[in-house]
Amino acid sequence: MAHRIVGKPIGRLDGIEKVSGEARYSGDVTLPGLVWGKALRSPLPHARILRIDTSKAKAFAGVLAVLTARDLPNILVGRRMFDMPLLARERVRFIGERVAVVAALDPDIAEEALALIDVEYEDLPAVFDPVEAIKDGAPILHENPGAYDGAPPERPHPNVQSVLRFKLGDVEAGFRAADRVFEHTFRTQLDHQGYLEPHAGVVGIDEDGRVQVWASNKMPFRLKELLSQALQLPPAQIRVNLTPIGGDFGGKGSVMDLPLAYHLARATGRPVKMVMRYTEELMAGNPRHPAVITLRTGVSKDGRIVARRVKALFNSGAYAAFKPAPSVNLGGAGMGAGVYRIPQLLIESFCVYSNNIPCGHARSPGEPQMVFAGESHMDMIARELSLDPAEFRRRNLLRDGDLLANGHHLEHVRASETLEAALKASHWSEPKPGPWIGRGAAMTHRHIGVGFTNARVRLESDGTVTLLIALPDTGTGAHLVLRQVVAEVLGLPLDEVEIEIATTDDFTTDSGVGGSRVTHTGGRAAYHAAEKLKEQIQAEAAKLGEPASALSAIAQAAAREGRTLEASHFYDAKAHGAVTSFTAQVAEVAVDPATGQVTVRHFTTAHDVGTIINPIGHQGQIEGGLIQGLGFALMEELKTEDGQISTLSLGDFKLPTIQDIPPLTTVLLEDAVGPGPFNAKAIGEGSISAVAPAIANAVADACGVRILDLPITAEKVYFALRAKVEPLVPPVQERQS
Amino acid sequence: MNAFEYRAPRGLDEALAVLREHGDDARVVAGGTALVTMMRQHLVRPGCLVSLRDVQGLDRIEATNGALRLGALVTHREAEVSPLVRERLPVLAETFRRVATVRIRHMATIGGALAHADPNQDPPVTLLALGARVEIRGARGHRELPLGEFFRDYYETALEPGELVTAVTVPLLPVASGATFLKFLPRTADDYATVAVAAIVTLEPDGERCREARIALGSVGVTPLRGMAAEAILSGQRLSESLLQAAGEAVKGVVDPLSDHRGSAAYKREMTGVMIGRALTQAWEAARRAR
Amino acid sequence: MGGGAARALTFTQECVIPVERERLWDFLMELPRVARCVPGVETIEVVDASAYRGSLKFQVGPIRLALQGTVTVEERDRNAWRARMRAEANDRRLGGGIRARMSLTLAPGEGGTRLQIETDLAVLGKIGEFGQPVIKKKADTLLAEFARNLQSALAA
Amino acid sequence: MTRVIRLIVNGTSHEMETPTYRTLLDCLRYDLGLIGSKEGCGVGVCGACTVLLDGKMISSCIALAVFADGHAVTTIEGLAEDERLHPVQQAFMDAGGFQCGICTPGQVVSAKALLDAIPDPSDAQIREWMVGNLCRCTGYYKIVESIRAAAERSRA
Repeated sequence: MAHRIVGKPIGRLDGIEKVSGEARYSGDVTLPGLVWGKALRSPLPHARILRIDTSKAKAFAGVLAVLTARDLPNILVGRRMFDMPLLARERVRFIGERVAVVAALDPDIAEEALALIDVEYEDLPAVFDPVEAIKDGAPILHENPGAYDGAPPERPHPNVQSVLRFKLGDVEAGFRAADRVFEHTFRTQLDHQGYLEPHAGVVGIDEDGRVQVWASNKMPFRLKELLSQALQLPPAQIRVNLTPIGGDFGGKGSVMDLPLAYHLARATGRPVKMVMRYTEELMAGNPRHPAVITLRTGVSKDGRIVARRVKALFNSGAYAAFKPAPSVNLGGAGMGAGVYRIPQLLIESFCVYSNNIPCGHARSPGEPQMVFAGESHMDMIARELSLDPAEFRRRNLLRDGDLLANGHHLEHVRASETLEAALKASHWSEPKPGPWIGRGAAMTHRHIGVGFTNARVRLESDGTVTLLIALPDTGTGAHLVLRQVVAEVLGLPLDEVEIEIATTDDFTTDSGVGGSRVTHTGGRAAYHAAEKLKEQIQAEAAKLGEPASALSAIAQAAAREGRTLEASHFYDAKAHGAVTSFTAQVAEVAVDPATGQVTVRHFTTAHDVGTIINPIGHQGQIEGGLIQGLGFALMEELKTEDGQISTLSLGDFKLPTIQDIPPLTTVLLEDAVGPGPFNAKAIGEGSISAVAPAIANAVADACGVRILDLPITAEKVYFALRAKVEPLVPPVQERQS
Repeated sequence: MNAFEYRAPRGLDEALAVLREHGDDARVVAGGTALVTMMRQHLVRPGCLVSLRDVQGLDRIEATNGALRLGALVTHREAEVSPLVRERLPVLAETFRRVATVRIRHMATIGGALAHADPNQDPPVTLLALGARVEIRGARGHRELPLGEFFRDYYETALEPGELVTAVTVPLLPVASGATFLKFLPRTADDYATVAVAAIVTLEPDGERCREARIALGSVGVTPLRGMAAEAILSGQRLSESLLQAAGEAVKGVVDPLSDHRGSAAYKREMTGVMIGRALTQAWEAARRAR
Repeated sequence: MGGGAARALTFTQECVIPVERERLWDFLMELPRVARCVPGVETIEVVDASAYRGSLKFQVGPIRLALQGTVTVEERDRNAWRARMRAEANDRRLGGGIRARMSLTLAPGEGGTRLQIETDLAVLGKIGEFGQPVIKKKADTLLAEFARNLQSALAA
Repeated sequence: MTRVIRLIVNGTSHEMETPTYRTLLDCLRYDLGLIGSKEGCGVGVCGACTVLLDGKMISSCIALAVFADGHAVTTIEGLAEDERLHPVQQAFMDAGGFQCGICTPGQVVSAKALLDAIPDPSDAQIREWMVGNLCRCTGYYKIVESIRAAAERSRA
């Protein structure tokens, strides 16, 4: 069906404040008397705190307050499992854990004061590698994790935070029936989300004693709940004010420094701003979990997968606090099944405590790790079976009615169409342009997110319409999408629909941004609210004998009777539907045999999408996610040595630059059935996960070298190439835990 | 950052006087890209910061007999785009072009880069191969040092307390010479080099045999290094795979890299050999064309 | 996995001191005297039989460390000719510090006694944020110089 | 220690007393309330703090405010002319050259400086000039498009 506004390539009208520098992010918020908070962090991965002397810091000119755990209530915080103290109490468990906090007149004074705090530690034995952490006799991080609020019951080892299982059929029977069985183990690195806005927040207590919060947080209502728990205040006493967020990618959903800012505000009687330095982000943010993943797959003679067992160890670091899922695990573990029909399946995912930085959610949590392992494994099996990797995939792709690992059954499956589209666009079957050049394919799929959103639309007296929404702007362009939806429904030009950003006072709840949810839940909430308003308008028009298009006349007539035409809708999508979005990607790489350097010559990405509401924003999500996937594949790594991260600036932890992006071909298979407004699907997390395996498979195709651990550095490829001809070579750089 | 006194003298003598006055407690700053960053990290805490930014006469690029003279306050960007440098020493302009990003090149000065003596920087490599000399002013007057004697250790130079770099003089290439700078960047385009090499080849009149080769290596030791052994192997020889192999092996013998985020010591050693082979090939071809 | 503070790589220095094992042992067991052989040591005072307090200055280019801390002798095994000590020092102004575990072993060697010093160094906090590899390299050279000073001190 | 400095910011002269340790970025943001320039990496790598000093783009997070004493500074707030967006700003909106917007002021200021220097840049020139401006949202493709479009618009 043809739309007026939906599907039109409309630029970022919502961004005038952003291009003009007027947009106020949390770190830009200022209030009268505002002071700065800074945290002192542990230099040791595991130690007992014997003594903290803050007297010198307190005496430093310009310092207003210095707090340690002693000055705070003994509260544990988290997003789902509550195991992290506000400030370290008696014991630190990772390098970068907060042990004290200072409020001062400016950030430099606050940082100077930190150096004046004396802390005496006593080392404790530490453990860093997840495999070591769950052995008998490993140092224990938390004496009784089962006692923490939100802790899942199953705990095979005290250093296990959570276990997540996906089971179909009888996997052992499956292996017995298999003609051949293949097993490979993969490792992925610690990686930061890379948003350029470090965590920032301002907390003030207003004259009514209400706690006013401005924070780089994408879930304002959940934040309000979490703060109410952390601060022991009734929710009504907290107001979260929405600000634009300078990049999220999964990382901006916790309370982070806000409780400390609150206690400093209490101690100083002033509003307090806390902004992490980027070094602190890299040392103590909540980065993507590193993983050790073993896949064991049984196949039949004719190249069909009959059974698969997957074991994933996610190195979660010192606390589980940053994981929001009820499982306190990573849903991405389910992608151990890939995009394939696997009758007998067992996936077990363990999140493990260690004396490292606590990890959290990052764009499609757990999936880039699992898809790298799974799609590399698929190519390695295809090679063993002397099958074209594309053909091996074809024979095993999901079809209508098949089950996902989580038991959901699928409809409208377009896995094979998506694969064929990517193969065609990438000239898969054509000869390669030269030696040391290879092609690799990889696939994944991503659910369309669920959750709940409130929307309210109001007819203004000038005939324009305002959409009130409490979804923060993380940059995806969702606000523009929602305006397009409302304008489409009401038959208005786009510039007659405005967005008004709500606070947590305006609605009762909202699941916020994340999980490829907003176009679906926000879009449907806005759609239905607009439909309701449309009915009111038509009724009013009939009463007045005016055409329904005479909006200002209708609004003014209602106003004269003291009424405002307004409609709200609460949309709540509980369970995932039977539809997901498939992705197929092909990388063409060149390997320099003398250096091992990998150059991506061309990248093809194909997506099974629904109705595209804003093509520019949609393509932006694909491109942004894809380049994050490229960084994950080739260069990004938070290097740790015994819990100490050594890449503590963007000079050492490298993100892709504008000179590092490959030529790109995008293929969109539109007009699928989607649960969003106008049949929309989701795209935000569709392009990141298959990039690394596509590149790894292309490297193997180009030079016969299989890299099992990310990132695929030139050095790893170089020494692996050398190892093929010479048995004795220096080891590839020591693996990071 | 800590609180400090800021002084911005307008003349060199005044600057030297301020340095004398504050002694060990003073730090010299020009572009600030290295020092201010370290001050922000609380690694350097000067009592007094002496800025050369307003000192007159240190920002010129001039041709002296057979050489180019670049004042200490010339920025990397100015050296990169200077018509004089591009025409007389294109390899030097190209080297500056490879440093970090345009924004940083607008800030960082040549004098600052030399005094900072970070062995991972690019320009010192090419300057070393070109046989540059550093001009130094101090209380006891003026002195000059070959760059090879100027760098002493990580971030350590031959500068005495109270001394300043005022300029660097770079001899032009002899006839029938070609020069190449290669920066190996296996990660991102804006990274520090994993290995950086500069090679200069000067040919005999026959246009075939190498009269003289000069090789310098960056990011593979505590200072930029000369590949003298390799230079000796090359002189008098014709270009051949085996010759490049031998030169590569020779440079691997002199490097002493650190393992870091840009590669293990073993990998950097291997890559030095590869890069020098490529640089020599390019320099050799350039030398042929230059005849 | 590894105990305690974040570890750096372990350095090993070896040198032959032209004196017999007993004499070298007795010398080494008197820390204040040994300390004078450590480049940059400014003060060293006795706390008790096995603990000492001292300060050391150490420079990496523009970065000047003024470390204050303690050295504790954890093991004196004259039968095995092995001693183990632990040094902890912080730089107040920079906000960071170092931890070192050193193990000294004495064995008969060509024309004297072979002294082996194994050091396990950790660089913490702010200091650790600045090029770890560089500081390790520096510490390595410092220990080598210590071994040389020891030689000359005993040769005298 | 403080110092009285004079900055000409977006054409307006400001005289103020500022601590010597104040970065130009903090001076713009906190002393002058120009919050458009952002601090990302804090070490001159990411470009979110890019401003023009006497027309040349620099990292204001590693420049001291005193460095700019008596000089002209152009920030993102100084690009639009009486409510009319600069062609680069308009192009970033039309082509979707930003998402979260935190790097955008730096991107736009750098792109403006590029077009001032090279009115009709090739894609290679765009990429070389913009390499110091990191963006985590867009994957850069639409930033290249935006700058290309701005160049065309400026020529028209």
